[in-house]
Amino acid sequence: MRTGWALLFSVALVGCGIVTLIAGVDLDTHGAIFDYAHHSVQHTGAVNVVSAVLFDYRGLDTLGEATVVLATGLVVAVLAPKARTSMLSVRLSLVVLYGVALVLPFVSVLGFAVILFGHVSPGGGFTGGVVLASTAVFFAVVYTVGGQQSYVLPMDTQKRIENAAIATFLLVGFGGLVTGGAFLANAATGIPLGEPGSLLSAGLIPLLNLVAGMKVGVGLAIVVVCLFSE
Amino acid sequence: MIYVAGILCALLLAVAAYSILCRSILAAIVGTSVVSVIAAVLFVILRAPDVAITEAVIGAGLVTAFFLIAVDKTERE
Amino acid sequence: MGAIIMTTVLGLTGIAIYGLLTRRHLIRLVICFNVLEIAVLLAIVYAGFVEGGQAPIVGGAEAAYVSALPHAVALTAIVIAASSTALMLAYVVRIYRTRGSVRIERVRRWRG
Amino acid sequence: MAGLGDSLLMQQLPSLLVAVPLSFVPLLYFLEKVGVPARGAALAGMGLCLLLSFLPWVEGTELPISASPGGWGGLLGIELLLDGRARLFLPVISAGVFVSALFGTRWSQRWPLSFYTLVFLLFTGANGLLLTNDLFNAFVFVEIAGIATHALVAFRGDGDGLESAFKYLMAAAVGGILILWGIVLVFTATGTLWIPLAAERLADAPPVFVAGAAVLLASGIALKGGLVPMHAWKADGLAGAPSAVAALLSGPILTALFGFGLRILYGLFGGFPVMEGASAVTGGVEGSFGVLGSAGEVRELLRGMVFVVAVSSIVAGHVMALAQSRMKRMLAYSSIAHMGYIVVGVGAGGEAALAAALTHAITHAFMKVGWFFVCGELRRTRGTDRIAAARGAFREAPWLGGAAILFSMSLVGIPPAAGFGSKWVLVLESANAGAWGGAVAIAAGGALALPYYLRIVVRGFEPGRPRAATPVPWDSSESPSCPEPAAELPEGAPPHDTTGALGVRAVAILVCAALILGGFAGYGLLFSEAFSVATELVGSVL
Repeated sequence: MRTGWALLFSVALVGCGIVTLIAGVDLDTHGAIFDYAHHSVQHTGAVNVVSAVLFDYRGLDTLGEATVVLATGLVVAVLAPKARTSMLSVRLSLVVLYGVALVLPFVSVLGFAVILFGHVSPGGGFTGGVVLASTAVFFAVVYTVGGQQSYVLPMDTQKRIENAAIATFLLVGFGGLVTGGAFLANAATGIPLGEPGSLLSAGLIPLLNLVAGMKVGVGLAIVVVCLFSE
Repeated sequence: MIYVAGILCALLLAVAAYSILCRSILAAIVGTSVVSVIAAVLFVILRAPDVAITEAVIGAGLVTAFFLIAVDKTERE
Repeated sequence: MGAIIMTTVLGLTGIAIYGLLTRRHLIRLVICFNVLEIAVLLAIVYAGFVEGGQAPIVGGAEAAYVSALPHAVALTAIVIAASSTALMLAYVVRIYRTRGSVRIERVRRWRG
Repeated sequence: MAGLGDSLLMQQLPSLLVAVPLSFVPLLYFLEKVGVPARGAALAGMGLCLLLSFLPWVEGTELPISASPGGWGGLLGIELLLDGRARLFLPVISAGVFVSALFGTRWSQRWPLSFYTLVFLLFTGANGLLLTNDLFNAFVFVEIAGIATHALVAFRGDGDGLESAFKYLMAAAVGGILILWGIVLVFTATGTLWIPLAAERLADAPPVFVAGAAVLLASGIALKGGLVPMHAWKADGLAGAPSAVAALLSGPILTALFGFGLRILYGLFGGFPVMEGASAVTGGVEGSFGVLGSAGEVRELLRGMVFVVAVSSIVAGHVMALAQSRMKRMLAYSSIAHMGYIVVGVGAGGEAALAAALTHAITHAFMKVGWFFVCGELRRTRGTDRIAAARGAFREAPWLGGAAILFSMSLVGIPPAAGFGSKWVLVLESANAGAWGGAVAIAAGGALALPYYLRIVVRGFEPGRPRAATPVPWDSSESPSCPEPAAELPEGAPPHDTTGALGVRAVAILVCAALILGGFAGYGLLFSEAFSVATELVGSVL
């Protein structure tokens, strides 16, 4: 009975959507979107337009997003019991342990590379941060099976990094407010934009990328470790 | 390219339906992971490399890990 | 291309909503939420698609680019949804600890 | 004060109103490392934010103040716009957050840092939601506020709190996705996220598309606000929350959500036209049978739906509230009904009804916050929020009883309380605008509400104590079939502190009571301010 109604409802919903589509909605309104690609290099110095939008044009969204990750980490940490009760119930073979140990350094380097080259190639703070967080998953899975956690950064250090990262983000914002006339201003503060496409270009964007990367990486690592220790 | 997209979309729908309807919760989790990967490939076709990378890393990697941990900590049915 | 993507988006939405209405396993509900979110992401990214456009990495030559704004929006939405998922799962695990089940009918206390 | 009007501070006030509460998040952490107690620092920070929120009222301030983080303006970046609507609501949000933080002693004693950090995140989200003029940015702030709120609901860490939090989270997440869907539709149709430009371009968009976006956005906001078809989660979501948090949710968060809804309604979709003659409900039904042609017909249809939602919210909210045996659930259902009142005022169209709705949003915030505080006090002394357990509580603490009577009178709409003014004007103006159904529902709502408040007050002044004199730590005896594992209290934390802190809590309650009385005395002033805001909103459309 319930299933039937749910099915009916879902089909009706999708039907409404398809009718809307057939009703002759011209989906080709893309020309109306502001053409960031032909202005971003001049405005921000970033070759990766997505980075320019994320960290310069719409910096407040990114700050908000980092805040969401911080809140998540905070809540999960509050929810998790202080004492470690159980780890994963899976036993890992020696091959997996050593294999992960071999891969780990490369994954970490990849994470930092993705973060630092965020303004010139696909990727950026968030993606790289998640790659870094996944190293935390590896650590937690591989090296804490016995219940010891010595290889993972202590929770206190993680929180310190997280708060320092968001404080840096805000300081950059307030700096822009004082020198550039707008919160989170980049080029307007007078910082040199550099040669587009090089590592040290795009003004404050690489710094914000790094900060966001640390923030997201550490934040999600906290979430993972806390989920593990539930 | 449009055929590739069509096939991927059909696959996406099929896997999504499977992951919601199947009995095993582990199969469902693997299913969402596959949904994320297919979506990431679609993002590449839509010329959104940043979104594709992020979706692959988060959707197929991290969120799947979250799900697996959660299932491991609760009952499996 | 538009018709294919939009049909997929609508189909995914329908599947996810059906799941949200019928499934009784809490983790399954979270999975439905994730599928719903992927559908929205596809719609967002498609909103900036230009037939024959290049990926928004400026490479010197004057060319038509796919719009970058929806990509940035999608990235933000992905991270937010991942955070929400992590939170939901943390609650599910805690609910399992206190109530001993992850099925809605056995977890619910309050009615009316 | 000369020169303040065009100083950097005033120009960048919208950015600051978002950034300052947020900067207290890391600041509290580092201050605690240095040894500064989190509670003191947090209350100081909230005082600062309260001060900032009153700055737009300084003489000579020219509204609207527009600021753009990044300095790119609305088209390229994000615009934060402080208009009359935001100026009216900002102090309400800040004051609500401040008194709730003042009142929330028990939970803040357990985890002071986390508690106040989350409150600041909620503050940031609410302020940002009110100020932002960008669709996606609004979604981000909705999510920040949402995560902070259900985290606070889960704060108690026991089964009830978690169940509430999970329900709240599911509702918030699905509501967020609905809002995001609406945003995607608007973006697909217009190619911009900047609300003024999107509104301009929506005029040429196909009406079906506009209607779809409006329905999605409206249902997302209604789900988050708990209007009728999507109200099921709300009572459960509030019932398990600590009282201070329940107050935060029904005061500041609902106010911010209402402010955002107004911006969407008037900024994006052009508002409701003033009604002509026929009743709105029948107009809506007729509209739905005809072919959706002009944008005006779409609006009429939407208005019909809005009235159905509002009236059923009022009726269902009050009837369900009557049936409850616990105060928090009762108050949650009463909130649903009051959201219905506000929506009637908005839907009726015209400046006066809208102004009445604005004032009712403000007064409702304070009276509901106050009632939740009373409820928290009862819970502290009695250990539960069951109505039956309140027997004799007001006899022991007459000041509490007096406050409860005042808040009840305000919620029902009896004269010497602010709720009377806003409700009276709401009824008059809705009837004036032709929304007879809505006006009758509001008037009847008061009659429905009277018995359940009266019940508590009478019970409170009865002599004697309830049979279970010893307070139960966590009232989880609802269904004996599922035994609750021992509530996990961290070592050293009393289940509820019967010592100290009463002074601060009493101050928080009395502040609310004073605001309610002051709101009655100064209702004319409040209404005239709201009227100018309403005129601005309606005028911005034409």
